[in-house]
Amino acid sequence: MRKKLALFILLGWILLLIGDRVDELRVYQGAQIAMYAIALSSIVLLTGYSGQVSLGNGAMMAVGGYAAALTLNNLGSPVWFAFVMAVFVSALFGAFLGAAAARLSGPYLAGTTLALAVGLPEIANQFDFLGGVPGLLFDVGFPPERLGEEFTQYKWFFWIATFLALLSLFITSNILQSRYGRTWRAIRSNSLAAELSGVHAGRMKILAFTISSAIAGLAGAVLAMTISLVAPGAYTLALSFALVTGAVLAGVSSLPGVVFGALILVAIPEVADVLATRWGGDENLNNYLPGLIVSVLLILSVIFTPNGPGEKLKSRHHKKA
Amino acid sequence: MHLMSTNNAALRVEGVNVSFGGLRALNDVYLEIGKNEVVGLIGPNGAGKTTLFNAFCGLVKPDSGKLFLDGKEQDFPRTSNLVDLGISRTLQGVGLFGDLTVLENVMVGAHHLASSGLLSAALGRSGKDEKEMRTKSFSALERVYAGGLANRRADTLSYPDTKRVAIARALVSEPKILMLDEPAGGLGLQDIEWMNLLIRNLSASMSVLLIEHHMDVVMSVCSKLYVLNFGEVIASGNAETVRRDPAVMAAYLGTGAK
Amino acid sequence: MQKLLETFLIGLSTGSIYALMSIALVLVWRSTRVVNFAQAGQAMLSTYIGFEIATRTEIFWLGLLCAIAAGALLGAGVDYFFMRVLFKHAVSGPAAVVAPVIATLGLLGLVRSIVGLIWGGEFKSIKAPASTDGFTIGETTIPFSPLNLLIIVTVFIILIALAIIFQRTNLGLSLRASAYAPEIAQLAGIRTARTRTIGWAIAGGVGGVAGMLNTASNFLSPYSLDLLLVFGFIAAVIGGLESMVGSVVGALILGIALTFILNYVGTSLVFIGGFVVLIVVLLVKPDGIMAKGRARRA
Amino acid sequence: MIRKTRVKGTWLAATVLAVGSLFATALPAHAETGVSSSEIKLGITLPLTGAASPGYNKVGNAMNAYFKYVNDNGGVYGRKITLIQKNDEYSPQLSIAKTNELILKDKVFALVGPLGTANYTSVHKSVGIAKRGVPSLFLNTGFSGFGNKKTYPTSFMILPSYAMEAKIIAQFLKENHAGKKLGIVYQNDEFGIDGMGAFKAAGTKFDVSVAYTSGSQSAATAQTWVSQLAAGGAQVVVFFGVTSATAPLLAVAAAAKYAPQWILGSVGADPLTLRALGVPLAVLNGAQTAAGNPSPNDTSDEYIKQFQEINTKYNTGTAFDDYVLQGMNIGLMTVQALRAAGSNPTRKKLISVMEDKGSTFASVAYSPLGYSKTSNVGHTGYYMAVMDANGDRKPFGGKVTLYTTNSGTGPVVVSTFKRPAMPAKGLPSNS
Repeated sequence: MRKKLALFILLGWILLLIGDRVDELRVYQGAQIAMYAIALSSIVLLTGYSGQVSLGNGAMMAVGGYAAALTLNNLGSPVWFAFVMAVFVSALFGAFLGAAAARLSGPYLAGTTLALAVGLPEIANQFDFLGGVPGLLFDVGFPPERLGEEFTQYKWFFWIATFLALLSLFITSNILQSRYGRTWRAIRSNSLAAELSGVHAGRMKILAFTISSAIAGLAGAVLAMTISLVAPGAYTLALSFALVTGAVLAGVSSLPGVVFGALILVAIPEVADVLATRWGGDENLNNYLPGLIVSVLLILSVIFTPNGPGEKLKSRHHKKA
Repeated sequence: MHLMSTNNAALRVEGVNVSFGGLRALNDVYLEIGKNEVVGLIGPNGAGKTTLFNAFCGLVKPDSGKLFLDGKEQDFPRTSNLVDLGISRTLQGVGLFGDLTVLENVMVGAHHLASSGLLSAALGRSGKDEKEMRTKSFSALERVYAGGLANRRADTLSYPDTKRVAIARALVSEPKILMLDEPAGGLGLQDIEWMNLLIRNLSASMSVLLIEHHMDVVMSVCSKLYVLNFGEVIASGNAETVRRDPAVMAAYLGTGAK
Repeated sequence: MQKLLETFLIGLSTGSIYALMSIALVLVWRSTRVVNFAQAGQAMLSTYIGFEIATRTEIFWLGLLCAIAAGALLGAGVDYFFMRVLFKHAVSGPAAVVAPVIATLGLLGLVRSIVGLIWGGEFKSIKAPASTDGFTIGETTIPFSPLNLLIIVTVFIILIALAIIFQRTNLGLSLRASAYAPEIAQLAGIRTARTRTIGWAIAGGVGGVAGMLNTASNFLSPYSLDLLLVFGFIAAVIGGLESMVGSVVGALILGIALTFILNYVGTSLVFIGGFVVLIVVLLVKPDGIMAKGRARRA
Repeated sequence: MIRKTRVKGTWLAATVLAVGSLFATALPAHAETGVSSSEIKLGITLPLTGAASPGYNKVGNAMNAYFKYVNDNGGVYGRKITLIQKNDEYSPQLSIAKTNELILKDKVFALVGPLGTANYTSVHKSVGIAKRGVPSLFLNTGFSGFGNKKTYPTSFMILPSYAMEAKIIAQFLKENHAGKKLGIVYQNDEFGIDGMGAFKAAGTKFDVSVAYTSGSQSAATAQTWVSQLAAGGAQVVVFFGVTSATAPLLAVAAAAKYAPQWILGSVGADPLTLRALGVPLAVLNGAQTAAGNPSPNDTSDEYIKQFQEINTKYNTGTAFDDYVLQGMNIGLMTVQALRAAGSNPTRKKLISVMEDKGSTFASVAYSPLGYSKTSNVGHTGYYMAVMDANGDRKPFGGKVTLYTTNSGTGPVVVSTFKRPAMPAKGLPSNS
């Protein structure tokens, strides 16, 4: 455990160094990668470990984002408390959702969460205190002055996002490696046998939903921070789909993979942009090439390495052994 | 012809009735297992043996019936509470967790032994607990002579090996009553021999209830047999008594036979 | 009273379009055990093709026929070239549960991107095959129009046609048999794989109709059928996911319920309204309104 | 266990490598962002696709057409103008992402004509437009809040504010539709609320008011608007929303034979776009609307004539409508600002010339421009117009009566302002 902690601290330090040496766009993208990494880990925990398919993690993120913004704006609390509330409120939300979800399986759960992803952000349009379409501001403020004049807002976002990502990945990885992670995998594999081994499958599934939602809520607050607002438009169905895609590309059950998945999610639009420009910069090409690349990657990986590229590697090792 | 019931029997049920949509699967079934006793449950296919197991395990809800553990009356347990009551059960289809290692499989069985909660797990403070579970699980594997399999993925095991691991997983919770669903089913002669030995050894520290079709196994390890047919206990007693029972003969050779 | 009536009628018309989408989903689910999220994509591509034909020839019904044909071909193609490959590869491991869902999502994205590349993202509209002027009852004109009526009638005809196929033909028998007991059907000499592909084709054609009718009263864009998919799915779940009759009833209930929410509560609650209806049904009648006591555990 | 660690190691290495390579492509910064010896890079975010896109998606291309025309005629001090358009689908979140790209990646010199109220509010805050000192010229939105020079020191409006428009329409209602039952349909965000506030201040009372959520507009929702309006017996209906909402509103109302006097806000009233969305032009006949620019069909206007020529040559195949006109005009004003900033333009210089000389720029709209050291307000007035059966816009009462006002409590007055003449051939010379 000590070793792992040291590894995470080292990783954080390296990221800080990188953050100092690249331009602002990359720093901003770094913050986005961190945000996606958190969001993807919530799917890894829920789907990859406890075997519950959710297409609605975008909605859970929305809960976290709104909780954070409302806390910060209405209570005038310190920023860190807004993040804590994001985690707490979305965990609560996840517990409720999980209680309903524990009774559902497979397609029912997928569809229910899909409906949630479509419906939930729209609630913001109904209630004035949620700010409607323009949303609510979520302003974590400027970096402390002692960090210097050169220290930009985006670098500040990057620091916060990276710190939260490392923290949440550390905690998530601990949980997944503990008996909880093992139990979830057991339930996913054979829930009857797990129950006979004394596992409360229903309770454990709800717990998975709760934790996953808490993590997603944190990601939602980080997303809100990077764009300084929460709005229905920030938590769309497209976001939920992107997360599922990222999780599959990362290998649904691989926690280290989430960083890779997050990187891909941020990199694909970049790559598409370069390609689109090279192929003539047609407007439609610009708009739809990223989607095309993502879909093709998704389909290929589901067909050829459904459990992620990591899994393929692993099984190859096993065959050798 | 109820047997004399001893008050301190490890497990006793009376008057268990189960029906599925009007179809009676178990009818007024009774059964008793003494401490450190090996009891066999036999009968033709479809007689209701597994249904009875399921009723013990909360997978099927009996319409009526009484359950006594150590002489104390209990509600029929929920599946996930079985282990807490000191009952472990293996499944007919083995039911290992395919993509977990053998050791992890057994550790799931030790789940309820852990004392540390989510918070300490999250902070990486459950190491001691884990170590303890690992040690216990390993010794459970050793008990079924499967220590060498510990790091294999469960879905790479041979069939006889999966049976051992399944039993190890059931053992790790240190049950007072072990319920085995066809432990010898699908095994070769050598493995059956080994299974007999194992069951006898186990009975030194717990009561064992088993469903089995292999008469060799049943006759050599069970001190008492119950015979089910069409959901009713048609005979019970030691192997010899049961073997001579005309009702049993009829059930196996006559109309009830498959 | 008048508002009540018009809300009901428009709900009926909306619901009947949901019914088509939900039937398409149920057909695929029964034959393949996959909730086909790509159904929206297939319907969209078919509708774009129908749109091209309808715009060029100025004959809506020709466009509709082409959309049906395109949808059927597409459906069969997806099953034959995509799902078969998928099931050959993705069978075990932690992703086995999610693989089909995600594959169809990927397919949805793929079709969407292709449509976007070809037609762009602009809103298209088809000249409606019937007047959108509302009917006049006595003094007042209600928003319920001949087009709405035509939609209801068209869907009704298609439902009857499907009912005849399923109840009265050998093909229908094979379809039903393969859905309920594939092994036995196979033993009985039914070519289950081919039957399944036919099921996909029918679903595709029905989806094409849904897309065309939806577009007749609305715009068409690469995203315009997403909601139809979500509502179609909810309708299917209300019906129990297995039953075609159930899904139609579910769709009509949903269509009417949502129109009432729209007219009496507020526009932004429509989306969450669908979710609430779904949750209520799942809690009260977890196996759908047509269930006969089967447990909803996969 | 060992095996597992090795796999993890591979992952980690791959990730670090990938992160590294992504970051390694970073570019060094140069002197004035977006300006090289041969090029000035400008950027715009606007909805090219999606629910709100009809009409607006033409603005960028129209600007581009005008810039190409200028480039072919020597550019600005020898520099070509490049306009980078980014599609934000009218979603604030995407606007932020795309504006970030424009500023951080494409490194544009300035933003021109960014579109959408909610979008720009979020963008300004999130991207830190003011803090970065990025000039943001000719916002394509009339939200009066953007007129706050303190909050938006580097942003400049061009459209009269929605508040001004509402005040002018309120005056018009008082003068021409007194005593009738009034209804209003408005977009429920800053856009519509801005207008509603001004109506309230002007004392206009609506008997029926219908708010719709941006993005929710469709034939189905329009049916509910119409039932509410008809049920309330509204005889005059003001519409304050986007074109993609005007279209279903008019179509559904016509279908239901509900025909009040329509008064369409300037934003959602372009006849060509409405026709493209399936509204029969006849429905528009007699609709009244607030307008700032002459009708795009009025070739007797020197601006319109010149812009139409440019459109034919550089924007081939695109019908010349209000949006194209608006885009061209922004192009024209942008070039004037760039020229005024001199041969070595900097962001600071651009902002200061906007403040000093902006109010004298030539623009197609009839009303005066309000730029100064203390104001970033653009045009300040509207005239009322009526649509004919061809969707053409004719001044109400036969001739243009220009009303001017401000976004606050100022009165609505009839103005005699005479707009500057168009630069020769539409090419600004030194100013």
